[in-house]
Amino acid sequence: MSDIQIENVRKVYPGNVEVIPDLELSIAAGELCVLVGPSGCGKSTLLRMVAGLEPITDGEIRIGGRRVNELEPVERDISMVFQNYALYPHMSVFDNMAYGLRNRGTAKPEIQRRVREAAQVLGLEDFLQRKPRQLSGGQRQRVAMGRAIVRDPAAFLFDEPLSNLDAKLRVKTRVEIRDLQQRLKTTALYVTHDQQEAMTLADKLVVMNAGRIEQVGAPMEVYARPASLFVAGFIGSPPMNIIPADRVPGLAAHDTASAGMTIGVRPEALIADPAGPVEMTVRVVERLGATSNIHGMLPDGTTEVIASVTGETVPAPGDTARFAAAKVDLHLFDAEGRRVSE
Amino acid sequence: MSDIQIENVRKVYPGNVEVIPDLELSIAAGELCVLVGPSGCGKSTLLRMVAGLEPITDGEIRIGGRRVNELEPVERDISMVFQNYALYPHMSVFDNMAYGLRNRGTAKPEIQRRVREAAQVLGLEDFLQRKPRQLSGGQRQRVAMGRAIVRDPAAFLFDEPLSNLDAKLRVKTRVEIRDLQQRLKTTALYVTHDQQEAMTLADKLVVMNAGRIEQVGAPMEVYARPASLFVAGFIGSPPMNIIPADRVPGLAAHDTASAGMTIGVRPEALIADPAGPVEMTVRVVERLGATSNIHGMLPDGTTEVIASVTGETVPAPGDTARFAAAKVDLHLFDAEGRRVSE
Amino acid sequence: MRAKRVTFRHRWLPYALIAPQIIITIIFFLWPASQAIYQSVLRQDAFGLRTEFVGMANFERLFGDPLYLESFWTTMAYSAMVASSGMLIALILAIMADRVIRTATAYRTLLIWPYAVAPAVAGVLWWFLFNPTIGIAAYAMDMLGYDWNHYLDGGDAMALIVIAATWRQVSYNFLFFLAGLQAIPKSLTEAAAIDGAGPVKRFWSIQLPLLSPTVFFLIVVNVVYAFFETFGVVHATTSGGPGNATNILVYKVWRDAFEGLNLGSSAAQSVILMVIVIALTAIQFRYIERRVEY
Amino acid sequence: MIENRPILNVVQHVILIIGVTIFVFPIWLAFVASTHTAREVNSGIPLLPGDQLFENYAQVLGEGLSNAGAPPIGLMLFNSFIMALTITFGKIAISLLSAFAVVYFRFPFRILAFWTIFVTLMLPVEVRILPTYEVVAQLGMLNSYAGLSIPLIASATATFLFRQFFMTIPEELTEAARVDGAGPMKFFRDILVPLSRTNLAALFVILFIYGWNQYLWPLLVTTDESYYTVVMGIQRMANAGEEQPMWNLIMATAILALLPPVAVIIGMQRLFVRGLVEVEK
Amino acid sequence: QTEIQLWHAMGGTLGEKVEEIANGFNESQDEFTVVPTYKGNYTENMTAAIAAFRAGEQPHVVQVFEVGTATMMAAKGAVRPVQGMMEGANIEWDADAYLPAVKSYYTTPEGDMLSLPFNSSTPVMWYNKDLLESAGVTEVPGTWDEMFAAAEKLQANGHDCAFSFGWQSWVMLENYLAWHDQPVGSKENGFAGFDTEFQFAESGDLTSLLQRIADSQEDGTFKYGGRRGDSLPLFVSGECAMWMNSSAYYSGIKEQAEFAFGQAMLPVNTEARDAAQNSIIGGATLWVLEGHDEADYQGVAEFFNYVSLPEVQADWHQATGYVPITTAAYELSQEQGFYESNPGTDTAIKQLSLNEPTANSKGVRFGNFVQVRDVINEELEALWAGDKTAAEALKAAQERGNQLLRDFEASNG
Ligand SMILES: Nc1ncnc2c1ncn2[C@@H]1O[C@H](COP(=O)(O)OP(=O)(O)OP(=O)(O)O)[C@@H](O)[C@H]1O
Ligand SMILES: Nc1ncnc2c1ncn2[C@@H]1O[C@H](COP(=O)(O)OP(=O)(O)OP(=O)(O)O)[C@@H](O)[C@H]1O
Ligand SMILES: O=P(O)(O)OC[C@H](O)CO
Ligand SMILES: [Mg+2]
Ligand SMILES: [Mg+2]
Repeated sequence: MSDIQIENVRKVYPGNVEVIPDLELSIAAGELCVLVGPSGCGKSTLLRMVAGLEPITDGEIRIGGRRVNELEPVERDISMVFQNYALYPHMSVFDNMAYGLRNRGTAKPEIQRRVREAAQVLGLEDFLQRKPRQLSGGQRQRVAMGRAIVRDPAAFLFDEPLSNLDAKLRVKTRVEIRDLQQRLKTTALYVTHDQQEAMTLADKLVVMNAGRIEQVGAPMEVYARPASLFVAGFIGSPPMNIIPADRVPGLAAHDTASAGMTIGVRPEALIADPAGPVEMTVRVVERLGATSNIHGMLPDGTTEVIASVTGETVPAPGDTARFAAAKVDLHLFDAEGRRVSE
Repeated sequence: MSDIQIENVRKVYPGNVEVIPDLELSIAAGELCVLVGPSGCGKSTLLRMVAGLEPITDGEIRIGGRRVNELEPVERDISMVFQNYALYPHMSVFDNMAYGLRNRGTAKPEIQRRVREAAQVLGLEDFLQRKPRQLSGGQRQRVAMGRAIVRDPAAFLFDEPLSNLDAKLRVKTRVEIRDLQQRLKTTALYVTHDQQEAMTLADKLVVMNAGRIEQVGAPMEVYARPASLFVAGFIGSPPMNIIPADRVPGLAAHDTASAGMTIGVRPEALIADPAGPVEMTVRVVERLGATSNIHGMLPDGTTEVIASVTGETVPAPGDTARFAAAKVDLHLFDAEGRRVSE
Repeated sequence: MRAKRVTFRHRWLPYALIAPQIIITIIFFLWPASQAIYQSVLRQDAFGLRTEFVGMANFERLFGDPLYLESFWTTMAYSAMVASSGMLIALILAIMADRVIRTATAYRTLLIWPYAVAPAVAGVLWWFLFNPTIGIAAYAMDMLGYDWNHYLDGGDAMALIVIAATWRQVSYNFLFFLAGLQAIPKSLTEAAAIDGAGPVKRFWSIQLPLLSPTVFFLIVVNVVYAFFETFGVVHATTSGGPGNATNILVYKVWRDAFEGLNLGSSAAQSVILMVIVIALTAIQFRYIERRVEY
Repeated sequence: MIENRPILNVVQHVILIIGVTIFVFPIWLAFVASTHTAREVNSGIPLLPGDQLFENYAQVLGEGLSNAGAPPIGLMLFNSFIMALTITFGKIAISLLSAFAVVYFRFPFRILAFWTIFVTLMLPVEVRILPTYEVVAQLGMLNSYAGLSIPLIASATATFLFRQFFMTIPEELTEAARVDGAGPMKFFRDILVPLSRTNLAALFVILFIYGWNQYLWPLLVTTDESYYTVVMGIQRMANAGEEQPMWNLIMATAILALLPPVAVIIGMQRLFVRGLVEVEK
Repeated sequence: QTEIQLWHAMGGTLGEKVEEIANGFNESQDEFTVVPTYKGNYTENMTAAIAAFRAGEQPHVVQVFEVGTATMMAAKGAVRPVQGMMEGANIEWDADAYLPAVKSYYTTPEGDMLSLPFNSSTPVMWYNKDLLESAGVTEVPGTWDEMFAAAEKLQANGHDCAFSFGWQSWVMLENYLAWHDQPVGSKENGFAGFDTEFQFAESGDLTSLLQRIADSQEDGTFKYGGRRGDSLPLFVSGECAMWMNSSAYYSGIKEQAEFAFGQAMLPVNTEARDAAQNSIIGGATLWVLEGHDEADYQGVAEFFNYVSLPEVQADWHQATGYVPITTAAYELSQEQGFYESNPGTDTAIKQLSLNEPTANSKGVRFGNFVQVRDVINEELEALWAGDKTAAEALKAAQERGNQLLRDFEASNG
C-alpha cells in the first residue's frame, strides 16, 4: 500500500507526437483513483508510464516515495489488469495466477496458498485447472483480477478491465472490484471511458481530455459541480442537456445569458410543468421501467434535449411538452466552456 | 409493411436437439416486436427461421399472409441486420448497400437514388466511398442498417444489432433505430438479450426462455406485472429483488408467505425507513449521480438485496439499513415461479 | 470433414465445381499411384518387355536390405537436421527482427531472397562454394584447418546438402515466424514483463508456446520439404554419395527407377513413402481440425 | 517497449546483419562469378565483380550453351514463365472451386471427394514419378506446356489452404449475401474471391516459385529443347558431363533465373506475408 | 524431311562436335535431319531413353556407354541390331572396316554387331609435364612403384598431390584387371552368359594396390575428387600432377590446362605382372531403338555410314581424344601426321592393341552393370574415406554386385 505521485509528467511518442504535455496527479495510499475521458485522450498512456511499459519523456513518477522512472515494470511492485485480460492462453488458471510468483522465486507451498486464497476470494476454485478459453468472459476477467491480487502489490493498475463484458456482467463485476479493493485497501489507478463505471467506482475521479486533466474530485462533487462544459457533457447519463443561454429566455437570469454562455441542466432536473420555460417537441420516449427518457427538440430545431421523468404519464412522440428547472440545478458555462462559479 | 405469423413452429437441430418445442407468435404490420431472453434460449433460431436461413422443422411462418416455409431468404422480402453487421469487407459503403439491389436487377439510377436516400437518413453521405474497416463501430452499425432499409422490405429482422457497440453509443443508436422504425413503419422483429434495450424499443415485448415464450405484452405491462419469476428477474435493472417470503416476516401478509412462495420487490420500490421490515447490511454503495444503488445482505447472510434510492444521504458500507415497501409494489410468486395474481 | 453450418443447396453445382480437381487428381495422381502399387508387386526388365508377378518380394527385399534401412535413417537424420536447423536459425532471426519492428521489413526483404532460389540451383550454388578445388567455403575451411572434401567424406557431403537445403528454407521459415511473433498480442508480453519474466524467460514461457501452431505447421512443411523437395539439392550436388551417405529416400526411389532401372523395387519404395506421407497428412488434419474447433 | 536498452538493440542488429550477410552471400558470390571469365572463376575465388558482366550475360542471352543442353536463356525463361504461370493459375483456379464446393455445400459423396483430393496433400510428384511420366506419355503430353504443368497441378495444398481460410469466414457474411439475393456462384464471385485476395497473393507467390523452381519433372518430360526451362538448364550446365563447368555462365544464368521469382516475392511481399498469417491460422 | 532423334551424353565441347557432325550429315543429303539432344550424363541419357521407350516416345538412336551393353543386348524387341539394319538398308557397308578391338566388345558371339561404335575411349594417364619436370621426375612413371617414387619427389619439391583418377571402377578395377590379364567376373567377364559371378575381390594385387593408394592419402599423395570426371579440376588446376582417366578428356584438358601436359600408358603393378596385357575400351556406342517407321531406319543407316566415314572419324578422333573406330580413320590420321605433331595422342589406341585380347581383356559384359558401378563407387568411397579396408570394400562390392547379377538374370531369364 503506497501512494503514487505523478509530477510534471510529459509524454512524447516517437515522431514527435505530444500526447501528454504536462500532468500532475497525486494518489493517496489505499485510494481508488479512476481516470476517465474520451478515447485517445491519453489515459492508457499515463497508466502505462506508471506501469513502466512506456518510457517517461519528462517529469517524475514515484510509487511509495521511490522514484520509478528508470525501473523495469517488475521492479515497481505493481499489478496490472489489461482490457483484453492478456491471460496466457496456454496456461491453466492456476498457472496464470502463479506465473508472477514463480518468476519471483516464491516457494511452492506459498504459491499454492496464495493462489488458492485469491481463487477463493474470486470464486474461481472450481476452474483452477481450466484453460482461459474454457472460461466465460466474466470468469476470465476474474482470473485477470486474481493474477493481479496474488502478488499483493503496492498498487493495482486497471486499463478498462470491464469493457469486454456485456452490460449486465459489467455492472455486477464493477461491484465486485469495488468490494475487493475496499477490502484489500490497495492503491489503485483505474482507466475507463465509461463515465458510469467511473462514477460508481472512484474514490477520486480524474476527468481527462486531450492529455490534460479537466477536473479532479470525488465523484458526486464532479457530478454536482462540473468544472467545464466538457466534464458536464461527459459525466452523467443521459448526459446533461447543454442549451445556449439565449435559446430559452425564461430559464436563467438575463445577465448570465449573455455572450455565448451556455446553460447545463441534467435530464432529471427537468420537471414537467405546463408553464415551464423549456418547450420541446417529443421525438422518442424510452420507458425504462421506473423512469422514462423523453427525447425532444427545442423550437430552434437544432438543440436536442432529454428529460428523465418518473411516473406513468408521459407525453407521446409528436406531442409538445414543457419543462421547468430549479435555479439550483442550472449550471452556467462561459464562452470558453469554463464553469461560471455561483 | 406486412404482418408476421408464426404458428406451431418447432425447431429441431440435426442431432435431435429440440431448441424450440412449439411456438406461437403474431406480429402486427408496422409493429416493432422485441424478442428478449437469456443466451441460448432460441431467439436467433426463431429469427433465422423467419429469415429463411434455417429450415423450419414443423409449423408454418407467414409473412404478409404468404406462407414462406419453402422460400429462399431473398424471396421472403425481408432485410436482416446481423450482430457483427456482416458487412462485405471488400466493398465500399455504397456497394454494401447497393449489393442487394443489384442482385435484384434494380436499375442503376434507382439504386443511386435509394442508396443516397438511405445514406442521408443515416448520416452516411460522407462515407459512401469508404471501406467498412475505415469506419467506427457506430458507423458500421449504421451501414448495416442502411443495407437493410434501401431495399424497403416487408420486414426488418435484427439480431442483437447493438451488442458490438459501447454503452454510450448503444443508448444513442437505439434511439435512432426506434426513430427510424417509427418513421418507416416497417414491421420489425428484433432480438436482444439486453432487457433495457428491449424495454425501450419494443411495441411488443416477447420474453423467451428455453425455447418457450414466458410472456408477451407491452413493455410497461411486462415490467409492472411480470408473469413469472423468470420475467421478474430478467426485466428491470438493477433486477427485481427476489426474497423467500418467510425470510422477511413483516414484508407481506402471513397467508401468502407460505409453501415456498417468493416475494419480488423492485430496488426502486424499497424506501428507506428506519422502521421498515427489510433489514440489510450494506456492502457497496454505487453513486450514479441522480440515484444510488445500495447493495446489501439480509440477516440470513445469503439473500442479496439492492435498493435504489435518490437523494444525497446514503448509508456507508458496513452500516445496517432498513427499508420498507408499499404493498402494491410487492409481487408474489408461487413455488413454480408463476405469478400469484392479486 | 466439416462443412460450414451455412451451406448452399444445389443439385449439380458442387459436382461441377469439384470436377476439375477430381479429374486431374484421378488422372495424374490416383492412376499413377495405383500403377505404382501394381508395379510394386511385379518384376520387370528395364524396357518393360518381360513382367513377372512376385507378390511381396520387392517389399521383403527392401526390408531385408541394410542399405534401404540405412537410407531410411539417413533420411530421418537429414530431415531432422534440415527442419531443426532451418527452423532454429529462422526463429532466432525472427525474434531479433520482431524486437526491432520498424526495421523488420528491411531485413525481411533481404532474407527473402534465398526462398526464390530453386533447390537445384541452391545445390549448384553451394556446390560451387564448397567445391574442394575452387570453392571459397572449402577454401575458408581449409584456412581453419579443416580439410573439406564432400566427394570423400560422408559427413561433409551430408553437411553440404543440409546447408544447401536449409539455406533456402530459412527464408520461408523466417517469414512465418516473424508473422507469428507479430501476431502475439503485445499485452501478453507486457503482462509477463510485469509478472517479472525477463526476455529469455518470456520467450520460453510465453512466446514459444503461443508460437506452437506455427512451429507445428512449419515442422510438417519442413519435413515434407526435406523429404521431397530437396531432391534437386541432392541431385545437383552429391548424387547420393559418397557411398550411400546422402542417399535419401526420394533420391533412392528415383535412382533405383531411373539409374537402377529396378522398377519393382522403386515402385515398392514409392508405396512405402506414400503410406508414410498419408499417415503424416492424417495426423496433420487431426491436429488442425482440433485446433480450429478447440 | 520493455527493456529498451541500447546495447540490446545493437546486439540484435549485429545478429541480424550477420544473418543477412550469410544468407545473401551465396547470391552475391554467384553474381560476382557471373562477371568474370571462366578461367578467373576456376583459379582463385574473386570476391568483387569483374569486367565480364556484359560479355557473359550477352552470351547466355544470345547463344546460350547449346552443347550443354542449354538453348539461349530467353527461350528457357519464357518456358519457365509459361510453366510457372500455368501451374499457378491452374492450381489456384481448380483449388478455389473445389474448396468452395467442399466447404459450402453438402452433397452425396462429399467425404469421398474430400479424401480423393486430400490424399494428394503432401505427396509430391517425385514419389510417383515414373508412373506419372508414363501416364503423361500415354496421353501424348510429352514435350508440351500441358505436360509440363498440368500433372503438377494435381496436389491439394492450395485447396487445403483455401479450405482453411474459407472455414474462418464468418457465416453471417454468407447469410447476408443470401438475404441480399446472391446465389452460390454470385457469392463466390462477389464475396469469396475478393475476400481471398491476400491468400491468393500468398499462394500466387508460393506457387509461382514452386512452378518456376521445378526441376526433375521438366527434365523428364521434355526432350525438345524448345521446352526446356531455366532451372533445368542451369543444372545441366553445371553437370557438364565430361567437362569443367562454365561457372561464369552458369552463375549468369542463375542470376537471371533468380530475378523473376525475386521480383514476384518482393513485389508482393506485403500481401504475401499477410496472406501467410491468414492462411496458416 | 524425316527427323531422326539422337539422344547423347556429350556435354561441353564434345557436344559441339556432335552437333557439327549432325550438321555435316544434314547438309550432305536432304532426305533426313538428325536432331541431336543432350540428355545429361551417360546414365541419365540411357535411362531417359529407356523411360521414353516404355512410354512409347523413344528416340531413334541413343548413345549408351559400354556398361549398358548387357542391358541393351537383353532388350530383344526394343533394340534393332545394327548389323541387320545396315545390311538391310540401301547402302554399302562393311562391318570389317571397324577396328577389331572396338568392334568385338559390341558383337555377339555369333559375330552380329549390335551397336555402332561411335566414341570409344580407354583410360590413359594424363600428366602435368611442368610439375614433373620441376620435381625432377624425368621419366613418366610406368609402374605403380614409380608412381609412388615420383610422388615422393613431388612432395620433396613441396607438391602434395601426385595423382588422382576418375571413373574409378572403369579405370582402377575393370581396366586394371584387364591390363594385368585378370578376370573381373566369371564366364569370360560375362561374354559367355548371364550366369556369371564377380571375381575381382579375389585379386590380391588389386586389393593391396587399392589399400596402398588409400593409405597414401595420409600424406596427400592421392586425392579423391569424385566420380566420373568430377576430379578433372584437380588436374587442370595443377593440384594433382597425374590423372588417370579417359583419353576423351583430351579436348577439355587442352582447353583448360595452363601447363604442358601429356598422356602415357597406365602404370603396371609389378606385383602382378611385369608387362601390361591390353586395356579395354570405354566410351559409348549408338544403339538403334525399335518402334519407328521402317523408312526412318534407312536414314539412321545413312547417318551411321556418314559417322563412320574416315574423314568424319579422323576429325572426331583428333578433336576429342576418342580412338578412331575404323582402320581407315586411324590410317588417315597417321597420314595427316597428327600423331607426330601431337605426341602421345595415339596412346589410347596403342594401349588397346598392345596385345591380342584374352578372355580377361576383351571387355566386360555384365547385367545391371550400371548399378554395379554404383556399388563399386560406393564401396571404393568407403575405402577412401577410411571406413573400410580394401579387402572389405572389394568383398562387399562383389557380394552386392553378385546380387545385382542375379536380379538381372531373374528379370531377363
Ligand atoms: N506508440 C504510439 N505512438 C504514437 N502515438 C501513440 C502511440 N500509442 C498511442 N498513441 C497516441 O496517443 C494518444 C493517446 O493514446 P491512449 O492509448 O493513451 O489513449 P486512451 O485514452 O487510452 O484511449 P482509449 O480509450 O481509446 O484506449 C492517441 O492519440 C494515440 O493515437
Ligand atoms: N446449428 C445448430 N446445431 C445444433 N444446435 C444449435 C445450432 N445452432 C444453435 N443451436 C443451439 O440452439 C440453442 C439456441 O440457439 P440460439 O442461437 O437460437 O440462441 P440465442 O437465444 O440466439 O442465444 P444468444 O443470445 O447467445 O445469441 C442453443 O442451445 C444452441 O446451442
Ligand atoms: O568418358 P568416356 O566417354 O570415355 O567414358 C568413360 C567410361 O567408359 C564410361 O563408362
Ligand atoms: Mg486506452
Ligand atoms: Mg443469438
